[in-house]
Amino acid sequence: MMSSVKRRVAVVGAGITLFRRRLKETGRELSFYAAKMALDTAGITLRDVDAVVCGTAPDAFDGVHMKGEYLLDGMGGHRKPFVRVYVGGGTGVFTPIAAWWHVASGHFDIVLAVAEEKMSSCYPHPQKAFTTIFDPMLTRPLGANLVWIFALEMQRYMHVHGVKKEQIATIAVKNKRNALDHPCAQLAAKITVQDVLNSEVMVWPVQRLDISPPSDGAAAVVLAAEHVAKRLTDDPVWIEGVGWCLDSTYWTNRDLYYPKYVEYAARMAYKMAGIKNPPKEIDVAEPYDPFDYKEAHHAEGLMLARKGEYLKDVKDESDIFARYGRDGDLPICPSGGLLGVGNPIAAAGMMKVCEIFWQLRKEAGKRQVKNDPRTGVAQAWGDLMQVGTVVVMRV
Amino acid sequence: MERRVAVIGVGWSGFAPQTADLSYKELMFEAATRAYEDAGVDPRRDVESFITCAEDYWEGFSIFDEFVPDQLGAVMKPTCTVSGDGLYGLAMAVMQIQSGLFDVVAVEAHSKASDLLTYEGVLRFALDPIFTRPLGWHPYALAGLEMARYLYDTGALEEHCALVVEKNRRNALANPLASYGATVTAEDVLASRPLFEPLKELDVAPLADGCVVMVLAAEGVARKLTDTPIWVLGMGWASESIAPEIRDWCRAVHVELAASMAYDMAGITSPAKELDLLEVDDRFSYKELQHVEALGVCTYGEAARLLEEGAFERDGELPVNPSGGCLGVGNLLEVMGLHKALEVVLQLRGEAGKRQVPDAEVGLAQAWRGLPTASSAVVIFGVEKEVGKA
Amino acid sequence: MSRKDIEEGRVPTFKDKPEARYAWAAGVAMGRFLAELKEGRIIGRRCRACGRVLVPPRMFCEWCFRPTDEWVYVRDTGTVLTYSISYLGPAAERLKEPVIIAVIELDGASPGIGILHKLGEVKPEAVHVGMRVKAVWKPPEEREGAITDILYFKPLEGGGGGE
Amino acid sequence: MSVERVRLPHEVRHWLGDMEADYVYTLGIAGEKFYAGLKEGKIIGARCPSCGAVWVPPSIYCPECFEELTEWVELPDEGTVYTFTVAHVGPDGRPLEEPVVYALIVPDGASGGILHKLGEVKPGEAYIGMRVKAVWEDPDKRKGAITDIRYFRPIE
Repeated sequence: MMSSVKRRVAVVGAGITLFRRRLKETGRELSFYAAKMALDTAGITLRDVDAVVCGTAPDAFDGVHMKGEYLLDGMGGHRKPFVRVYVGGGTGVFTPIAAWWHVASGHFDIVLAVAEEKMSSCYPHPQKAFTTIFDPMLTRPLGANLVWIFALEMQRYMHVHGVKKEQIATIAVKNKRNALDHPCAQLAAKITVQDVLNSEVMVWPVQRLDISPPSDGAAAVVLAAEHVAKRLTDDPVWIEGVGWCLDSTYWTNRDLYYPKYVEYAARMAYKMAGIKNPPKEIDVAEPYDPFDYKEAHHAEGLMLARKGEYLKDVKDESDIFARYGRDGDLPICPSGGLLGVGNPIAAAGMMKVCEIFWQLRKEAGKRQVKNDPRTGVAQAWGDLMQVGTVVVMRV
Repeated sequence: MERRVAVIGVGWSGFAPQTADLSYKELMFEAATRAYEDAGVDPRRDVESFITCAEDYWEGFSIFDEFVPDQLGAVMKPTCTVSGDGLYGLAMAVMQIQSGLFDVVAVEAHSKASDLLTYEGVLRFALDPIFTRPLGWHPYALAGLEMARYLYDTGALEEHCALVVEKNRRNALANPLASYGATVTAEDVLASRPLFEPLKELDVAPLADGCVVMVLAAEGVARKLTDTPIWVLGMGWASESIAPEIRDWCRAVHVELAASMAYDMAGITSPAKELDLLEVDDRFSYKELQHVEALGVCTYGEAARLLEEGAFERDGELPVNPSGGCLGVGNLLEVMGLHKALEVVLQLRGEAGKRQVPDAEVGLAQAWRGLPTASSAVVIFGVEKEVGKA
Repeated sequence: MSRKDIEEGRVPTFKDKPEARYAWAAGVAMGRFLAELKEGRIIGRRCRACGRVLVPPRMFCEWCFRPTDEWVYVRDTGTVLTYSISYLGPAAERLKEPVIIAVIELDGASPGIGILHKLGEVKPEAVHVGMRVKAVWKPPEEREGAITDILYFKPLEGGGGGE
Repeated sequence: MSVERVRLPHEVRHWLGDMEADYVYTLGIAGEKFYAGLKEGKIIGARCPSCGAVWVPPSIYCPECFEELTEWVELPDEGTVYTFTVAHVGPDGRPLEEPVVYALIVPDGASGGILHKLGEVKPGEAYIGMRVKAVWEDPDKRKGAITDIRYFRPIE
């Protein structure tokens, strides 16, 4: 496996829209803005694009069956090879992975990858759509809502490792504060650990400020084969590792304290990128953070910290910034993450890939991390706490 | 330049108007078991990546991906969903192998249409909610509009479309996987209930359940595992906007583009001569004629005449849908294309029984994504002796 | 743009609701599981290759990729593996009384093999990982072959706590 | 393959459910322009600065050039039938009492077209290439919806 990847693939452009709870634009229009921005920054037009890959999560959000087909002309797919890939919440990072194999296989030189979500169409709240992610015979009859399963996972993580809510809340503080510098952010704020702990209890141990908000938005990247990338830009950002892994449907038959599937996905990507010691070799990371505990969970799955130890030395806000702030030991979610920028599912994952692209190009402005990053990793997660998707990028 | 990729195992299950005794998981498990047995692989050890093709509203789940790994042997492996026809999944698998990432990949697609009580309601939900859905039309109205313009531009007649139904339902009688084999005459079709004139009830393929799993492998592995690899010589896919207003209603441009990509890859310059059989999407009778033309085996307007002359019969010059097509086997939702690929593989292996096309060496499978889309995929398969050609 | 903008008609919209209804075939494994619930029993499947007893049952073992071999009744008592206290209903509406949910490893199933259900007859603050619980069933005449034939799990008397 | 199957009819079991929820779609930038236009009795398209096409229904991007479209253009409410069908079936799949003619009408000068009903014409009399004109709802009854055009009728 992975013995013979020969063709190098680079990211050469990225685009993103505002992330907001409700936007007036249709999903096709949001897709267009993100795609157009990505093409513009790559210095190309749609005519140069050989194929389009679409990423978007449940049809039940936008309220359109075969949503990829609906979005396709806004994504630039009219009269092009166009395909939609889908791994639940992991889709945003998986979309550039699929675009990567389009190029790496030798079939295409320039591929546009676009991710979109318009969660406000489901009314009054997308939770109604979320309930249909559950098994209709086993879970839906119990009156399940989406937060249930994450609360169960968070509890298990805290229980096994003895991690405290106060420690986990520092992640929300960090990411919402980081997002103050993101021009597209929906929920940037200066908050404290106490604010998180005092916020409304949703599904204990998950409270209001532990969660990223539903959102509308789109994001896009342009991928190019080496010979084209070098022609288009002096600063290509190479995709050097891709990995993904799906665990069993039967999540009540697995121990939720550790996302082994993220570890497997990371191992696949690291092996391809030749990374042997992730915390030493990775300079900036965007693990998926739809809930604050997920950043810790996923950083451990990415082997950036040992199991249960991501927050070992983090007692308060100053600790988290010292360890994982933009000028910390290992900057984590400098974008502001889903907690701060917002969570239009697939677009949020793609936002993380865009962020690593900008960070490695030193184009992140006020969000720029201070450690002269050469290697970054973006990761997303989804389905029934089941899938990990990982991309390693380098300059 | 690219690594060569072959189909080394195929498996199927279901293929009936309903499969009430099996859950979709059990249906998939049966097809997967057959495919791995056929390929001689252990999925837990040998298959490195899995692709499933599904759309949420067909299934009744959001994120159907969640419910697929266990019954495919895919747990804790690279596994993903392609929201598209099985042929798209197959194309993704080929690229995963050609990128150098994997040597062996499995592709699955299925229809559990019998789980879905409101097929037409779900189809309506695929229409653009801003410009198309507010009209309050049944989605088949778009097929009626397209058929009318297609007949107008090409000069083909409703009678020709009826002949497609007659041929495919008759072909289906020789196919054990076909649910809708029947001796229906063109007159019967013409006399059937009008839906959206010129479209009539018997011009529409009825739904069926089924599941297909295929195992693909890179050349080196394929040669070790099988004596009868069926090579993927070419593949292509393309889309046009979902907006019905901006399409060409006679030509299936998406099929033309997909075919041209596939022919380029396969080095095919004269498809009518180089292809031995076609399995094309005939969800509506007129689509068979339109798709055959879009594939470039004849010009627009010629398919009706060739059909009349018997060229598309199983023993004709260029057999089209020897399986019985969608009209005879059923509308199989996302396994439509993978079923067509299965038929081509069986034909090229010489395992098609009573419906065997003699000396078939190169075959093409094409699937459209159905209403209201203008998206299609094409895959061309060949037997061993095609090495030089590809 | 806010929800009010939509509700007060300041933003033009199109409203719709899909017609999307299903009758999923339960199949061999879930069909039997549901039928057994109606009888007040919980059934799993054993895979002889890995030895695991799987609940909910399936006709295939996802680790070994082979058919599972036999039906096995498991007990309606078990241990809480993880739990949470939900103040939200299925459409994100606020609940007055929270619902306590848990993953419960059933006695007789393999270690770590749990099912999702509710807990009852217990105060939220008394719930803990490792708690021993027992199913409270609907009266037989009200059962319909559904996961809700079990009303909830309650603390097992004398079951004690601890890990 | 499973080692066991369901054989007896009464052991076949189904579970009922749905994926039905309420949806509210914002019309988007182009959709708002189009429907606001209908309310005023106008058919609005969007002109592509690159290829010059005037797309109807309008879009904020040219599907062919992928240029952003910001010029909104009023189109004539007369055009040509590009294709039509005689509908015998309603949206729910049930037979209609009277057949209705649906058509794609291309307003003069437009790329794309408008899907709508034909009126004041018998099903057997419609033809491709027929010249038609919009019959508008009374101004005070218009709602900014596709029904602000009642139907298209033949000219002459």
